[in-house]
Amino acid sequence: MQTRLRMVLPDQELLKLYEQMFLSREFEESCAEQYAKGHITGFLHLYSGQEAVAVGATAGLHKDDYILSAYREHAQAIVRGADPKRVMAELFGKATGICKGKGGSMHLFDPSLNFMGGYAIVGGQFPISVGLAFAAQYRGEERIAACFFGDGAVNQGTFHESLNWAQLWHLPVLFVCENNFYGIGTEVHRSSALASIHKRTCGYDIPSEKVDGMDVIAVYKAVKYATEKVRESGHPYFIEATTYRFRGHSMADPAKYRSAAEHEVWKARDPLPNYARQLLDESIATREQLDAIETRCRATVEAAVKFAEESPWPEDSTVWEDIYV
Amino acid sequence: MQTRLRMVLPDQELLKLYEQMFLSREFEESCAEQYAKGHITGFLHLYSGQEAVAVGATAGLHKDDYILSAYREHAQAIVRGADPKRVMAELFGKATGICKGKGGSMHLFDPSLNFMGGYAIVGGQFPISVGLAFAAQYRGEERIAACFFGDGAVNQGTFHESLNWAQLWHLPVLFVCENNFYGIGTEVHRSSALASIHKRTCGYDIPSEKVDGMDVIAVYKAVKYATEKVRESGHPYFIEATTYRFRGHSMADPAKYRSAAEHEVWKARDPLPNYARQLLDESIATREQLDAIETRCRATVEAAVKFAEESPWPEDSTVWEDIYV
Amino acid sequence: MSEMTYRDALNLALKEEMRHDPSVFVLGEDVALYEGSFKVTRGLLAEFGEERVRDTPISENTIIGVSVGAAMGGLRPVAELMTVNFALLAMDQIVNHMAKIRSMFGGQTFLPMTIRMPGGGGSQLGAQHSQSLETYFMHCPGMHVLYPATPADAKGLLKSAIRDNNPVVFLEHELLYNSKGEVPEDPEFLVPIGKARVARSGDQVTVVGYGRMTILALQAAEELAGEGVSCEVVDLRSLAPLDTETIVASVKKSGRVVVVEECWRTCGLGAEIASRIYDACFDLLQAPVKRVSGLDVPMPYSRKIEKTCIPQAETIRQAVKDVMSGRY
Amino acid sequence: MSEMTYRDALNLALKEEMRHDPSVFVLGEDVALYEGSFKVTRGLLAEFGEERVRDTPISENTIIGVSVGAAMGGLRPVAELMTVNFALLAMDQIVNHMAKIRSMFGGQTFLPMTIRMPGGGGSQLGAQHSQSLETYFMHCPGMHVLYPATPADAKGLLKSAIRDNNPVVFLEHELLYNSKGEVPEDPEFLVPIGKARVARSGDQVTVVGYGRMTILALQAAEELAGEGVSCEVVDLRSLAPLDTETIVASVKKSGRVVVVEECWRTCGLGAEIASRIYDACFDLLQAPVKRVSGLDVPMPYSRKIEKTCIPQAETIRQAVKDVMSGRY
Ligand SMILES: Cc1ncc(C[n+]2csc(CCOP(=O)(O)OP(=O)(O)O)c2C)c(N)n1
Ligand SMILES: Cc1ncc(C[n+]2csc(CCOP(=O)(O)OP(=O)(O)O)c2C)c(N)n1
Ligand SMILES: [Mg+2]
Ligand SMILES: [Mg+2]
Repeated sequence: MQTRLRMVLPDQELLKLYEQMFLSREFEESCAEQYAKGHITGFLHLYSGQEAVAVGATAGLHKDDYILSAYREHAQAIVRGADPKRVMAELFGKATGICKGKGGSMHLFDPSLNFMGGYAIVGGQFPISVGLAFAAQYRGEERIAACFFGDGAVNQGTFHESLNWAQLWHLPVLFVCENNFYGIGTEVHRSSALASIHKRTCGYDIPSEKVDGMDVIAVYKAVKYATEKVRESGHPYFIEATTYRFRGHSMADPAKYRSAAEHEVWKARDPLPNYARQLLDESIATREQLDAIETRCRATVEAAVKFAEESPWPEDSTVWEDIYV
Repeated sequence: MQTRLRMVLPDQELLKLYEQMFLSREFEESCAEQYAKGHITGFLHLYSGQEAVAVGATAGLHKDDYILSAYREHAQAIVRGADPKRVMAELFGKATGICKGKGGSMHLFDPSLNFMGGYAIVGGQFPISVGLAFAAQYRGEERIAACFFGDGAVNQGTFHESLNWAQLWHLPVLFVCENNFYGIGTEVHRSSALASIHKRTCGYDIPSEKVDGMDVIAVYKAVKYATEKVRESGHPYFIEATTYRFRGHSMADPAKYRSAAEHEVWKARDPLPNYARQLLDESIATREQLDAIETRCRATVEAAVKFAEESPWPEDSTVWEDIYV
Repeated sequence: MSEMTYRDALNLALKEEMRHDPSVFVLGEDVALYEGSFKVTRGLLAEFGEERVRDTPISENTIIGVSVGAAMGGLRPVAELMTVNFALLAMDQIVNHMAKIRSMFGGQTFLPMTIRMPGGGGSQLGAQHSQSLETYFMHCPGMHVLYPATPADAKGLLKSAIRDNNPVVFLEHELLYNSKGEVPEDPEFLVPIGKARVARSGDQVTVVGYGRMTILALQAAEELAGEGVSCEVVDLRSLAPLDTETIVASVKKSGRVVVVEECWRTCGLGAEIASRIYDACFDLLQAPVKRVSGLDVPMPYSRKIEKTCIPQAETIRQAVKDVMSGRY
Repeated sequence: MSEMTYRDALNLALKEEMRHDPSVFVLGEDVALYEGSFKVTRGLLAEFGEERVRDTPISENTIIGVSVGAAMGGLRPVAELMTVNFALLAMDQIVNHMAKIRSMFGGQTFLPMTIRMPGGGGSQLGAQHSQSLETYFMHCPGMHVLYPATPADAKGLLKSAIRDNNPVVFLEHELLYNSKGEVPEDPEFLVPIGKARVARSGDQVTVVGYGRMTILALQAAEELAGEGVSCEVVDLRSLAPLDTETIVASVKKSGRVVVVEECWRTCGLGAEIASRIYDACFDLLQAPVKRVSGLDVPMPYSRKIEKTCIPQAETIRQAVKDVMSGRY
């Protein structure tokens, strides 16, 4: 049962969600091209298919809430406001990159946006999120730390240690599991004894809920509700958003472990066309308006690529910089 | 409501439980003396008060089931059949010790008894127990790995990783939490978000149960039932035995964080006199029989001390031995 | 002999040892169905089945702890950590448990287990995925540490590791997987643990390397030969135990040494090797031992600057020239 | 100046810094109510309350991860790991995160955090509780590593660590807690990070030590003075950054060196120091640098044999004599 969109957000906001999802998708697909061309190197994990999670969740958070994620975090950074130019330049390894070319695809960071990083160690961001939430509480700030992670990450020791800790210390952490059903090639029921991930919080008394991660409005509403709970109670909350990545784990993965049939089912649930249809059906946008948004996004991504291409490489001497204060 | 003892075990077995508990207590109290005299050095964690757990649980296990524990494991080793002489010699650091003086109080080990070790890293024994259970299953052996640990250990990442793994791989692991309500000076509700520890297995779908760890028969019955379940299903099982240590965490700890009142309540539940009373009440033993048992235990411990005292120190050259095969 | 890649040589070693001994089993993240992140375990699930080729949850400390327990229980686990960087999540089981259990329990048990770990830098993976942690393992007594440079050694050393009754940390370089070489077909071909290999003979400078550093050292030596400088390249292969004898024999001949290490310079294994050389050859050395090392920095992502942080054939060549000319 | 123990000096440093800066807070297992396993945090809970003195669950990796996050969020965490051995459970957060975050995020953040870790051997705690892991921290760039030998340095260095904007690993020796010395009362007394201290002047042999090894080196030097041998004892204090200059200046005077390290010998910090000395003083050295090291074994429990595995004043004295007599 779908909500009528206008009951949830004003038109402009609803359109912004579409724009963010579209921009994310465009950005990722452009990354794939640039990787094929050899402009982007290293590991590249794309977000295509999961856009509704980052976009819906970010919309449900306040601007001064912290966001942390894993290595599949381009969209999360961009939706939070990171300049696509500087993100693309980072992926190219250029000096103008958001981390000066030191981080790459897996390590975006922008503290001015309270985007506190992409982490490449599965489970590494759990305790760091708890620490940021603690700092906020200690300093009397009204911030939440929103910690994004995958279904594969829930079996790391840090998951357990951090959930226990967050609840024990009454810290404002919002845990968001992006359950795309696979950790690389391992399906969730082959790595988790209890495959229904949101139920795993029972051992910590942390309230949790499952939401359709292909529905941007559902994610938005769930996160908004959850953050209200967190702000009210000062306790953590846990959301499992079920979703799907349309591509392999990284550019190196042809994803042979998934059936075409499974892929088709999820493709039919692609959040972009589905949400576009909703916007049209409820007359929130005309096709022309959506076209304009899409054109704008494409231009943004093209400009990002151009910027990255034309940017200078970092100097060799920079390897010694920014290690110590 | 107490069971009539004879419905549970034959008289000889019931008396053996008493003897094991008494021997454990005697052994520990003797260790305290030897520590005061400077014969035992390092960290010394005594088991006095918790005897019903090791004794009841060991009685419920088969001889070829593996047992692993933490650093408070003298009683567990001795009840399993380790020679008190060689255990005491180990604590003295003598060449005749059960680990040739290399291990000390925290690292008893006797593979001939399937006593697979005392571990001094809180949580270290979890995955090792899972691995032993896997080896048993792989080799088609009908063994369970019984893993003992404290209430403080349940917040380590390995707890989570191992419970998930044991259930996911359907391994015969019996987890036994000896909840003595304190990890050093930290009371369980100050370290665990969900202080009712056996409930923490809900996140792994592992069946669990709480048992009175001051009642040797209750522990025996719970473990016997649990091991039947494990053998039947091949899945893990979890027991929380509530108990109390009458001494500080180690010899260095005066345990000022506990009230005298609390201590009194638990002292009244001391498994030794209580079980003795049951044996007498149900006419399973006479006072004389119990006296004889007690005398025998005292003699055993005295002999152990004498043996340890008279044993030679290890040669310096042994430090290079037994590292590589 | 047949030509194959380093990856295929490792794969063959695994298959042969699994055929040879039913107590050998393989576990790790995505090693079964996915056939390994670097495809080293390709075909194993098909041949040996689910019981012996096991995908695990993402729980590195427990992967090692389970291996420790399984080894104590009579099996020969071959664990794969997807990359060496994740060994940092398992240092408790590696250092506090695996390396100590035999000794602290008075020799009453032993752990015939192997941990395979791909690693090294140069693939633009950033600071958390580009580490060379060989020194961490060498520093801790109680385990062997191997690092093959060639397909033949990859096969022969991995087989020796699996058959060895001690815990072995087996390091593989991600950039070597596609490198090719002749590999003996004999299923009893084993490379002994603890023996370095003189990969190239020469008498003016000794260059000590391991893993990918050996390959770079050989490239440098080849170029230097053209310039009239004769290098002996010693490929350590076994980092622990370290074959000091072979190194010293070479230095006694040459009197000059360059040690190449991919890891961070400070407290890297190069310092150890240098110290052992000084101890044995103090009066013979014509110049200080020169270390060519990974820079003491978290690895940057950008390929432009990443290159600066990792020894290159050119850096080694320059170092040899420095040592020859007495520049230091 | 007032005389106090190493323990009390650390305690005073914590109190002063907590008074000085409200963003400083302390966390760790049993640091609050129990006042620390070694009582270094005595009185903190009473003075600063539950918000700033926090007992944690037994979750070492998360203790460090929470500190990393808190530091990024504007606080100055001072974490205690009950002993350095448990740092092995936290290597992921220490090495993969703490040491890399500033660099891999392009310098956009910094981590003003300190991790205190009691450690060292000699208390009959067995293999899992007697490690000296200083080399692990030194090897990894991105953090400072401090190890005081005296109460004054304990206070002055801990204060500097807490005020420093870089992550600092602060090592304390369990056998030094009760040692006494004069400590400046000035709450602005700071010992600079990165500066070694000449703990005793002499000109025949340089003995380099740190932590408890400095104390043993001084004992040996005292005895040797009676035998007519003049030792200069350099107390490193700061292992990273390492004050190569002070070491080299001393060696230039003496021409002979003994380096004392409590850690395992192979790939221990002694090799690094030796290598740096060779690099700087190759032509001046009268004898190879002698390393006196912890033995490459898991520490045995029994006090009889444990002693064999740890450098003693007597071992150092003998090493100095060896270096003097050219025996090596
Ligand atoms: C500690 C650690 N172990 C293993 C890896 C390798 N690895 C990278 S991503 C991944 C799977 C993670 O799956 P999930 O958490 O579901 O995230 P997704 O990729 O689906 O977004 C693994 C095993 C890693 N980066 N870090
Ligand atoms: C990894 C690790 N962290 C900390 C310690 C120090 N330590 C020893 S025992 C202990 C408390 C454990 O409490 P619990 O598990 O309840 O066992 P109990 O002592 O009550 O038997 C702690 C924190 C340790 N040995 N290992
Ligand atoms: Mg996933
Ligand atoms: Mg307890």
